[in-house]
Amino acid sequence: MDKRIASLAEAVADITDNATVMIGGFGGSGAPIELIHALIDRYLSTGSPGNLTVINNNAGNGHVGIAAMIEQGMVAKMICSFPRSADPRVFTERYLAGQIELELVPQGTLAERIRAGGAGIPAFYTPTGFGTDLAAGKPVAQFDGRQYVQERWLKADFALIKAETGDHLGNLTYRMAARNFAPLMAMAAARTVAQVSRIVAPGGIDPEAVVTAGIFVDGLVAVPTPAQEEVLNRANVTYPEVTA
Amino acid sequence: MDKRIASLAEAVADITDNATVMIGGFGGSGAPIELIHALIDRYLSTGSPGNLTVINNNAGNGHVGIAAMIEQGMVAKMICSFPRSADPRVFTERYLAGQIELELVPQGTLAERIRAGGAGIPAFYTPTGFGTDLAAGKPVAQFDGRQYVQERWLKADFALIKAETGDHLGNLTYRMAARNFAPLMAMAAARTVAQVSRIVAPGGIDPEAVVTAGIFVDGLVAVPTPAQEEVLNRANVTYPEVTA
Amino acid sequence: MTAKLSNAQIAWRAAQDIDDGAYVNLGIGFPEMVARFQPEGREAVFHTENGILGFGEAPQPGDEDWDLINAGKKAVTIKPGTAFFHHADSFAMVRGGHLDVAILGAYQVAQNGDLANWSTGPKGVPAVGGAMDLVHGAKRVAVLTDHTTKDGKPKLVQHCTLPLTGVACVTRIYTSLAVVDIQDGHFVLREKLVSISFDELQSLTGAPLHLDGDVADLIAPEV
Amino acid sequence: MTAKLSNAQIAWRAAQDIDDGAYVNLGIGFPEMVARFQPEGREAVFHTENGILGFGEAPQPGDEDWDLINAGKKAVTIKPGTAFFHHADSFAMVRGGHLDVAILGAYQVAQNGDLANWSTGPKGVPAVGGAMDLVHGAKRVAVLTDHTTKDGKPKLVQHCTLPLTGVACVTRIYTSLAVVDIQDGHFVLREKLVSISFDELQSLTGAPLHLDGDVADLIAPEV
Repeated sequence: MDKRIASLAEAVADITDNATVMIGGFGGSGAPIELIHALIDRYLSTGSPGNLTVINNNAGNGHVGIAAMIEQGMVAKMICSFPRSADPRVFTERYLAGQIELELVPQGTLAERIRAGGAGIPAFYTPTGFGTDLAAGKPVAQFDGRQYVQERWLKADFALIKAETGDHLGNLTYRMAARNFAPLMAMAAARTVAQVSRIVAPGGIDPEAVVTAGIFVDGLVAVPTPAQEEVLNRANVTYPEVTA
Repeated sequence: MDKRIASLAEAVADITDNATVMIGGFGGSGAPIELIHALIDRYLSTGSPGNLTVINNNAGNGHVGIAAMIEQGMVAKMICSFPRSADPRVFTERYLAGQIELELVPQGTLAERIRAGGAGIPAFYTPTGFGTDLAAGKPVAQFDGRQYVQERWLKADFALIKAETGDHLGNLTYRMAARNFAPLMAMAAARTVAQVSRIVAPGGIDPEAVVTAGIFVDGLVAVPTPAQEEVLNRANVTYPEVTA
Repeated sequence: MTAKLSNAQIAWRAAQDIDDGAYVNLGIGFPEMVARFQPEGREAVFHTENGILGFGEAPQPGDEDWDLINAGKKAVTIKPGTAFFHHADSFAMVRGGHLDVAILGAYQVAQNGDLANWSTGPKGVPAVGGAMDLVHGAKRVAVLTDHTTKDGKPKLVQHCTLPLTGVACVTRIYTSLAVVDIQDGHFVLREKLVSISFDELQSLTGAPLHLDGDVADLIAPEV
Repeated sequence: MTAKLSNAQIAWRAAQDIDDGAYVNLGIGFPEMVARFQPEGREAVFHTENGILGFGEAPQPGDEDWDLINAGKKAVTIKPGTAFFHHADSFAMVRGGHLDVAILGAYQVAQNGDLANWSTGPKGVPAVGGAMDLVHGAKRVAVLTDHTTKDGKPKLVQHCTLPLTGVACVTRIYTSLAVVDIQDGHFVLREKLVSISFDELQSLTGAPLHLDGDVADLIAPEV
């Protein structure tokens, strides 16, 4: 078995119009910038995939990554917990103009809904959000005298994530807090592609150190020196670069 | 902060009569034999703790570990998925004589109920067990056209687990498949004590390699060369040793 | 007495349907034999409930490490690419539909796919393990079984009389006489031994065997 | 104009109530200042929603690693004993009741402990982050806030008029003028600045301040 994919373009080739796409990362940490930009390249040259639902903790920052996807008009809906950032203009303008839909989910509920999607748990109860606007219309139930909200699993057609080391079987490790949502999204998507800084042969990752087991990963593509969203934004980078 | 405990006796001193105790391990792998035997020692010298509810995947094997607890009469109820083993006589005889209660739970549901207890999820839905005797009397619900059973979280007063390396803050790693239920039980018990083969100062475990974060661990005690239940049973060991 | 496949031959037949790179869980006991018969050039990745993916064969006697066991508590080995994880992650793989196939034993299978394989009734000590999770997780749930009980009663039945493991979960049955799919609430005969007639097979089966295209010869080598 | 504590002084006061070895989550912004004021000889373990337990102070400018940030997207550092984990495990720590205290900002706190701190109404882009999880997880949920809004309106109120973050969740409020507990649906005054009278304080508070034993002087050093 060898899940390596030769190019970023190939890695994002299967994503269709109207797909739901989970994208790893919390702010810039763990954002798979190269996969996202490959998807933008495809959209710019073919007009597809469009009308996407994107699941991420945030809604983009500046003019790279998810913000650039939104800016290009590929995203119909964001499911996230915190659509604010240092430079949230791209999302904010479209949201206030009614051009993009927002499903706001408390961060822990977002994580747990994604895990539930990956773990075959169609619904669960959480105290989070009870009695607030974000639980409006959701079933509630009492357990041991306390009130809880019923939340549904969240699944996706694709997950695009960033990892540190991957082996040919798709086993992955992450780098520090860049781990965040990626292991959950890998479980919850029908097809998961990871960009990794380093690809090793099976056996190159200590079996104890595997964070995401290969069963959750469908493809991996090497990006040896990935860009960091935060660094791009501090340098005011726009993707794609505006050429004269 | 220093969560080290000087002795096994001290490590199990807080467990009270009628307590619910989660005990890590799947068969012999991960069974915290020394902690269990320290608890038996305490019971034999003080008559306490008795009337315990024990949560483990199995119900003991041979005459050591959980089987020895049952043999000494400390256990009123087992919650487990598979109360069979190479030598299940201790549990079997008491069960058939009506001297010990059994709550049989499918293995994945057992794991998920314990995780739910640790994660603050009071109930969840699973396809497992739907339409079977083990779901009798449990609420059912339909999601997306499929039937599911509602299961409740499982918590405990104490968890006794076996880990490989622990630091003073309680961060833990495990050894191969000895990991099994331990990370979940550590989350779900009000007080978790781990026996570890090696104690290191903070910084002695790579932050990426921590499997159980210290927040879930209340105490750790060094057992540098732990006994392996399977080896004891193959040598027909009985605990405590019968002396002439 | 009709000629029939040995357990090893049934396991061999089931192994032929496992794709290269498939993620597979083999039930304790008889189904574990499937791992021995992977066709040349194909390598499945085996999952065990207690937290290992991609484990290897049994170690040499004396080389066992009892922290490295499978769900049947037998010693296994690691291979390049093995991963360890805890029980909740392990059953996320199962319940979340990530396994391609689970292969289990059976006391009875009903024509709608109901499976009974964990309890022979109220006597004795009940034990279920991971079977109830596996039958609702894997994309394909296959059963290996003798076609009849030791005293000749059908194990493929109209309705299970023994306690259920899962409802409408089995997709294919490999027996000592035939390969039978579950389709729309019916048994559909796919393969049978050349030495047994359709009528004989039907007489050993507790519910109607339907036909959907040709019935192939069930052929397994001596293994 | 009454004398009042600065934000740093409010954070200092809150820090005095954190035990050695406590597991603590500090909300984005003003509450993050609490970490600076840990009393001598005490060391709390800080949790951040994005998957770090036991992180250290901000790095020197230029030394930032943007894979090592807190929930406010600010760069942090690791310390001996730091652990990384994914978001579901991180919120298991929160929701599962494993944090000793969460310290958050507030727009309004009601006398029954209702908190409003995520939305000032239907205008603009709503954003909630982890606040709704934190208020239902930590053993103690403390709020840091100016006692009144900039235009002098009470932030400690009978009923919140802004969208709720959580129902009956706050246990203690550290304000610029006082320390107030929530007990049985009431505000209970624990400490107040010496320079303000009870009646003055009551006039700046939107619901009755109850007494339960002595009211201590609220004293904070210049920080």
